[in-house]
Amino acid sequence: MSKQATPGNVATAALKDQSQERQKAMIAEHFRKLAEAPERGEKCVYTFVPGNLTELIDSFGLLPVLPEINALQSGMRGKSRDYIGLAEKLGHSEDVCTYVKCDIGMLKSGNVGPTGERLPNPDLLLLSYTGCFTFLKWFELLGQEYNAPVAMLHVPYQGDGVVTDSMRTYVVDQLKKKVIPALERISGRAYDEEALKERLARSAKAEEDLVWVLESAKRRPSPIDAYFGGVYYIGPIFTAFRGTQDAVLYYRELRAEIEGRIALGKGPVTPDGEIENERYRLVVEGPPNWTSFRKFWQMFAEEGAVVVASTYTKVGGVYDNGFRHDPNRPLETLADYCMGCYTNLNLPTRVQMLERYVREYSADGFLINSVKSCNSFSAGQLMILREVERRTGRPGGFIESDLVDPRYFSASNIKNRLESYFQMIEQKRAGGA
Amino acid sequence: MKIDYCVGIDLGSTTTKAVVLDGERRILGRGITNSRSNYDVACKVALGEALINARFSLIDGRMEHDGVDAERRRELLTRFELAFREQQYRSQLAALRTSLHQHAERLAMGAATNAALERILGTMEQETGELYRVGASRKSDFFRDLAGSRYVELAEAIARDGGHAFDPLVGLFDKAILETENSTEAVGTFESHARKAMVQAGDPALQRAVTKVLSIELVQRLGVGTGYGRQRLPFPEKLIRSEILCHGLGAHAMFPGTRTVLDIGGQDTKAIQVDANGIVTSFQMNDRCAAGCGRYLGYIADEMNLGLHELGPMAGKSCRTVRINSTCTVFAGAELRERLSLGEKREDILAGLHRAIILRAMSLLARSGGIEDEFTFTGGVARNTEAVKALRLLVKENYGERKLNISPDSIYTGALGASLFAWREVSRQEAEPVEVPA
Amino acid sequence: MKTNELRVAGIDVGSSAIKVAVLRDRGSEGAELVGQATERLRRRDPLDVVDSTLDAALALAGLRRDELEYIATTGEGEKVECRTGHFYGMTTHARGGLFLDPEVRAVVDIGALHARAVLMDERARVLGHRMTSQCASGSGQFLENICRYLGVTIDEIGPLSLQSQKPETCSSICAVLAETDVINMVSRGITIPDILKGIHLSMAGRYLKLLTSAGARGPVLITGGLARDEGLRAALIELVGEQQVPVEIRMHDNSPLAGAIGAGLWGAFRVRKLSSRGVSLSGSRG
Amino acid sequence: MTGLEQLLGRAEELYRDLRFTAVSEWKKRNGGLAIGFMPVYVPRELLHAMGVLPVGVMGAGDDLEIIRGDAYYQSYICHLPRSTIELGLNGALDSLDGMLFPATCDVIRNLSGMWKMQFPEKYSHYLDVPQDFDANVGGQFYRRELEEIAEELHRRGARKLEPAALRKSIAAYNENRALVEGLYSLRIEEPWRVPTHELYLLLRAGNVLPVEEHTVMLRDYRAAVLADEDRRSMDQARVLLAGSFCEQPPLGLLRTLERAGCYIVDDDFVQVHRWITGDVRADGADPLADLVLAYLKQGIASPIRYIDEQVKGQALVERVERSGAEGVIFCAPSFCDPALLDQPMAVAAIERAGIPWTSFKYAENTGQFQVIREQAGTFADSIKLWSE
Ligand SMILES: Nc1ncnc2c1ncn2[C@@H]1O[C@H](COP(=O)(O)OP(=O)(O)O)[C@@H](O)[C@H]1O
Ligand SMILES: Nc1ncnc2c1ncn2[C@@H]1O[C@H](COP(=O)(O)OP(=O)(O)O)[C@@H](O)[C@H]1O
Ligand code: SF4
Ligand code: SF4
Ligand code: SF4
Repeated sequence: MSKQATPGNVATAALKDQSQERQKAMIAEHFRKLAEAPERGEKCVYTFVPGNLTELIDSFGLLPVLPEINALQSGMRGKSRDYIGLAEKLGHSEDVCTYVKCDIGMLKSGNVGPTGERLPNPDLLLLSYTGCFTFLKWFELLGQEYNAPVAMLHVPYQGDGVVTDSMRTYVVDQLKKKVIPALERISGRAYDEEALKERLARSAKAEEDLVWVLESAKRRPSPIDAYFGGVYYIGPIFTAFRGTQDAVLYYRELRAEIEGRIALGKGPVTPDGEIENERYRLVVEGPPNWTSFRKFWQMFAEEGAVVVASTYTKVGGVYDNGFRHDPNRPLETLADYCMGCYTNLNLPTRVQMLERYVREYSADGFLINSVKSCNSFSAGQLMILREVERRTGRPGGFIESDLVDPRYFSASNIKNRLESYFQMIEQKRAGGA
Repeated sequence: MKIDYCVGIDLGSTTTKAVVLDGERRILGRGITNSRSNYDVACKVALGEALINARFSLIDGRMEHDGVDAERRRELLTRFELAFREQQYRSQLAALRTSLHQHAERLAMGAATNAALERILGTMEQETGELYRVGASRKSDFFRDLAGSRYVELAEAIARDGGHAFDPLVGLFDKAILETENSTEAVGTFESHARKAMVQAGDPALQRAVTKVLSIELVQRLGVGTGYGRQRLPFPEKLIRSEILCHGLGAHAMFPGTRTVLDIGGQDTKAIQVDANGIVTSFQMNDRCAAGCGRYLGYIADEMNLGLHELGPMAGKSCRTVRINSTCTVFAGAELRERLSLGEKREDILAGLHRAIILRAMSLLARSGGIEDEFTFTGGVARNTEAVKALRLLVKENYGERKLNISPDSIYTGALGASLFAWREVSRQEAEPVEVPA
Repeated sequence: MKTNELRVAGIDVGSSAIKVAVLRDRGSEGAELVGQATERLRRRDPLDVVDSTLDAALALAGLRRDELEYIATTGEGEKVECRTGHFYGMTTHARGGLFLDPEVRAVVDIGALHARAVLMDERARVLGHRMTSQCASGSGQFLENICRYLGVTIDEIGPLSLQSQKPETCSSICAVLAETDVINMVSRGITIPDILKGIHLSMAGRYLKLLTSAGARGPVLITGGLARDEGLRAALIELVGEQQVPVEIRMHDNSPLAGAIGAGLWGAFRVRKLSSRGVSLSGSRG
Repeated sequence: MTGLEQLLGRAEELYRDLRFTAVSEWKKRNGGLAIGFMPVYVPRELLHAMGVLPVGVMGAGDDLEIIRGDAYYQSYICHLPRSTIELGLNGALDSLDGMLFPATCDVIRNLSGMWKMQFPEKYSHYLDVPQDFDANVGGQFYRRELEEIAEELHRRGARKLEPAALRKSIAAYNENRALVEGLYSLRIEEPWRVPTHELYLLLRAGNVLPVEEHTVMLRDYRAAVLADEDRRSMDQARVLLAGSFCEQPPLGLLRTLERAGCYIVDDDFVQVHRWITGDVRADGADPLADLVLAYLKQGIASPIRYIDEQVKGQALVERVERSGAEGVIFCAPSFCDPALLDQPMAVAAIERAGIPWTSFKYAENTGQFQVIREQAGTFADSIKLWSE
């Protein structure tokens, strides 16, 4: 595995916790399995992070590949500029989501994954289309590239802020009539509900610990950074591991470590050392930038700014409102999970969630990182900003960048805005006192 | 005698502004110069100009103290200032001449070029007196613009007569002006110009006051910097403040009732909301596209061969505003030509351009939280009457009656804010003297 | 006059200059450029400059206006009164490019405000093209502005850029913000050649992207005003090598005239085509 | 003034009227609800059957100055939602009793939530049309979705949804659709008779007029152009314009294309008129089921629909053949994800078929057309110079 290949590595530069070692090993193992899959005759399913059906896929003995994660990793490894450039040369518009272009560029450059090993071609494209219309196009594109079958799972949007029976029935119907048969076809195995249930039970356990970890940020000082650090914590739940024993162990370990930090009254660990003086507590909305992830984090850490809650860490599932995978209603619970992911919530619900975070996590303010790529996140964020500001009375900040397109990360511009924002909070405090 | 002051410097993309504040937080002087590639020099020149301005007001004060009546003071001071500026101009022109000849020599351009240069410079020198006659109008206060436009005109005339090719002459100027404006020596010193100007003005009361003021020592306590080139400002990091905060605080100091501030500078537009204490509560800036900022007007002025301050009045003559949707700065010239060729009138197009700029600003304002009472318009573009007119109209249409503050000194708002921060820093350091910055 | 010969003029009304080409066209036996003139606009009304430029070119060709069979305009030339017909920019640059260098199957036309990559076949039929958008970043005008800041004349840009040792990348997408970037660079002590080369490289990157996304291969001719800029050409060639793009960048002394030449040639083409159908164009001139 | 001029004048007036006076007048006369809908498709028949006036809201074109709309959207989001918000905020949509936001893209989806927050007193609903086209799966879901909407509208004062009324409405829209289709066919045969900027205005009129009135307008227009002796054929290139299905190009752009030498012989404008191909069954026992089925089985290929097991772009190639277009112009709004993500696949299909194409982007308020004119002109030149 190359040096900066995984998120795990960045964090361990400062402190090698056991949980991080475990995560690293899990990821390495997964990519090794993927690389070997063609030889060993193992089949793999490409699918998306929000609303991913990892437990179901795993119960068929199939391996998941998540193109979003590959794109993110390409961004972190400094490859995305070339990949995106290549895709644009091939006729993809400058205006559209760079995850897609990054993935297409990677595919056209030999499909070498984050660990330097070649990724297997998909045997099935599971288009679990949750929270983002771009997914649709993405897999239509991949479908043409690989000539692979596509299984469509249309996950209805919570347009009115609720999940209705009709919506649930629709998803379960599709699972039964479309998705499961497709998985059966390519795996050659029959659907095994018991196997699924076992995995769902393990998911619930891991989810319990994950929520505990994320909520530990309610303390002062917060022992974790729930955004920059948070993206590492959600890794195993997001990606290929939910429902595995590895994930259960990872979160148990992580929880123990955080408990240790709390006992010592310590703040979060960053790549540049520990934050000793928590000066600003922030809630962040929107995905981070991956191409300058470390620089981006630094801009916060240097100022003693700690993110105590973030919405991005909920795109792979919102658990802190009580939802857990329920082995007793296997398909229904999968449906509820899919429909409950953050980007599948309507804007009023997103505002409520942010408002709650600002209050429950005693934040000094909240900040939006608006990414050019993602309309699903970004369209409406300016209104979210004003609404949350109005409801909480805490100052909001707004910065713009992109997920993996380095052309849209202007360090000086972001720093300028962040500095002004922090100085504003500071001034407001001084004025208020 | 000795006066302590703090200075705030706003290094903008177009202009560099300095405000000098005494211990009572009173404005002693303001200075402005065009920004240039040598940031150090830009700051020094702006500060120098502010100190000159400070001394002018001290001279005025002195004369008042000596019992000279207001009418006479105004007259004397105008004469003195013009004479002073004339001296400054001559000194810069001399530096420019040297530089031009050096470049011509280096490029081995030959005798014809030298002759052409002398024709141009000779004329310019001759005209200097007229340029600074009482009541004469000037295109700009910056040497670069003043000398530049005249030089180009004269070069064009020479080219028309077949005396010398145009492009190389302009090329020489572009090189020489860079050198001239990046040297602090070229402007000369206050004292030497003042002494000459004092003699030129030839009035005993004035001479007494000038001599007196020349003996006053102005002592800088601290300087705080802000502005576009903030990452590279010649100030220690601790003494740099964000532009947003400076504009907020500056506007508050000028108009304590201000709640919303709009600043349109050369390359950026900022909409800022402040509370009753001048504390910024939210702000918005234009993103990575500079469309619709002040520089846009600069291009237009160049294209029409007008001075910046002539744009507004010309647009003011329009009775039919043309709709313009694109404000890409670089396309400004092309858009203008296209519209002209479609038969639209210059003033109507100009009115449309101004409205387009303000429309963009309205979006940012809306984004930052709307327009509250009172509303202050700052930055260079606030000097443009047509921009102000368009703003008034749109504010009224969309937000109803709002008190709109505009000061002739609005371009100094950021620098004023910075100078206030400088005094705050002085007080802070006095409170905890251990933390003196390096 | 040879029987099969047509005398035509092409007028390229650009945003920064008027370019005129006068040609003698002998159909399948080829054509010859017999007169040309370029006049920078310098803020004058283009229509005022057209006449004098056309006359200058005609004088060189030893022809009178009424001896011309076709006056073709291109660029912003739709309003030129003396025209017989108008052709659009990419059509004419393709034709002009092919005339100047019969081996090329693509041109990249770089003018004051826009850049475009045009693909064609062996008869100069346009097969595809890509153009820069409404944003003026990376155009000739942009380069001119930067030069004013640097105290460099247009003709010096190329030679200076060639001297660069360590080009400085220019990050701004926007041409206006780039001005500040450039000032910033000067303040950091970056040399003028390095700045210019940096800008050339970033411009070249854009143009190359246009070319590759249009699908260009083989020899490509630079046309338009910026073809005069050797620094830009060098940067393009350098990037082509670096990115291993399968094109070969070429230049011709008359590249800036390509639009005018192409317009003239298409004019002759139309005359022949129409006369083969028995249509005469005489009298259609204003 | 001739009848044709009058008719077109009326259509243009409706198009330019950003305050939707036609809608408030209709309400004064009829007293029913008026419900706005965003592009691309809603089942207008259902609304009509309940006495509701469906009103297509397609942004605000190039006439409206955006003052507050930009406060809701970053620069890298298309223009349509900001002008729609602007219309909402300046009271232009006050005559509407609610809004439907069909599942088109993430922008419109999120706009539905913004609408709820901004105008809490009004009905606003995200219409989640299925991407599963199985009658027993997606069909069931869609039916429940429509029933819910009908119930909610009834609660808010609309007539109850009755099968008989629905059947009549289906018939009314069938007739209207056939007339639209007829004009499209006429344009294919004789493009000089039906200039696109006129046809476009007629389509837009259908956004605000009750279907019966619109049908009359279409019929009158057809008769008038067929009788117009002054319309003559010119030497222009025939092109298909693809990608403008949501945010609409400004009228100036269409005129620019026509002036630059193009006959537009097929397009994607105001697609709600053409979304369903052919007739919806109007005499079935369960007309709601027929409406759902038409959506599932008779819908056109569009970037906003998931295309199952078909070669992407094939439908476009077929349209080119049907319309006799000599080339395709991809003309999409800037930042329009569905259109722009689809484009490479469509281009691939077009290229495989050897059809020339070009592309550019616009915003509904684009004011400068030089670049577009150059491109379209060159495209038309290349087709024209080498025709025969
Ligand atoms: N006298 C004037 N009359 C009209 N406009 C002016 C005048 N002086 C400056 N401006 C405008 O102000 C802009 C510069 O504003 P400024 O606030 O100095 O910008 P920056 O801080 O970016 O240097 C110029 O681009 C010009 O449009
Ligand atoms: N020697 C040169 N080096 C660099 N740029 C040049 C040179 N000569 C001309 N140019 C540039 O070429 C541009 C004009 O190109 P042209 O194709 O004539 O444009 P247009 O047709 O729009 O007028 C100008 O912007 C000018 O700066
Ligand atoms: S648009 Fe957003 S959610 Fe969709 S693929 Fe791109 S980044 Fe992911
Ligand atoms: S060049 Fe024009 S459109 Fe492009 S970013 Fe700059 S100001 Fe904006
Ligand atoms: S124009 Fe495109 S991106 Fe914008 S709302 Fe319509 S479909 Fe969505």
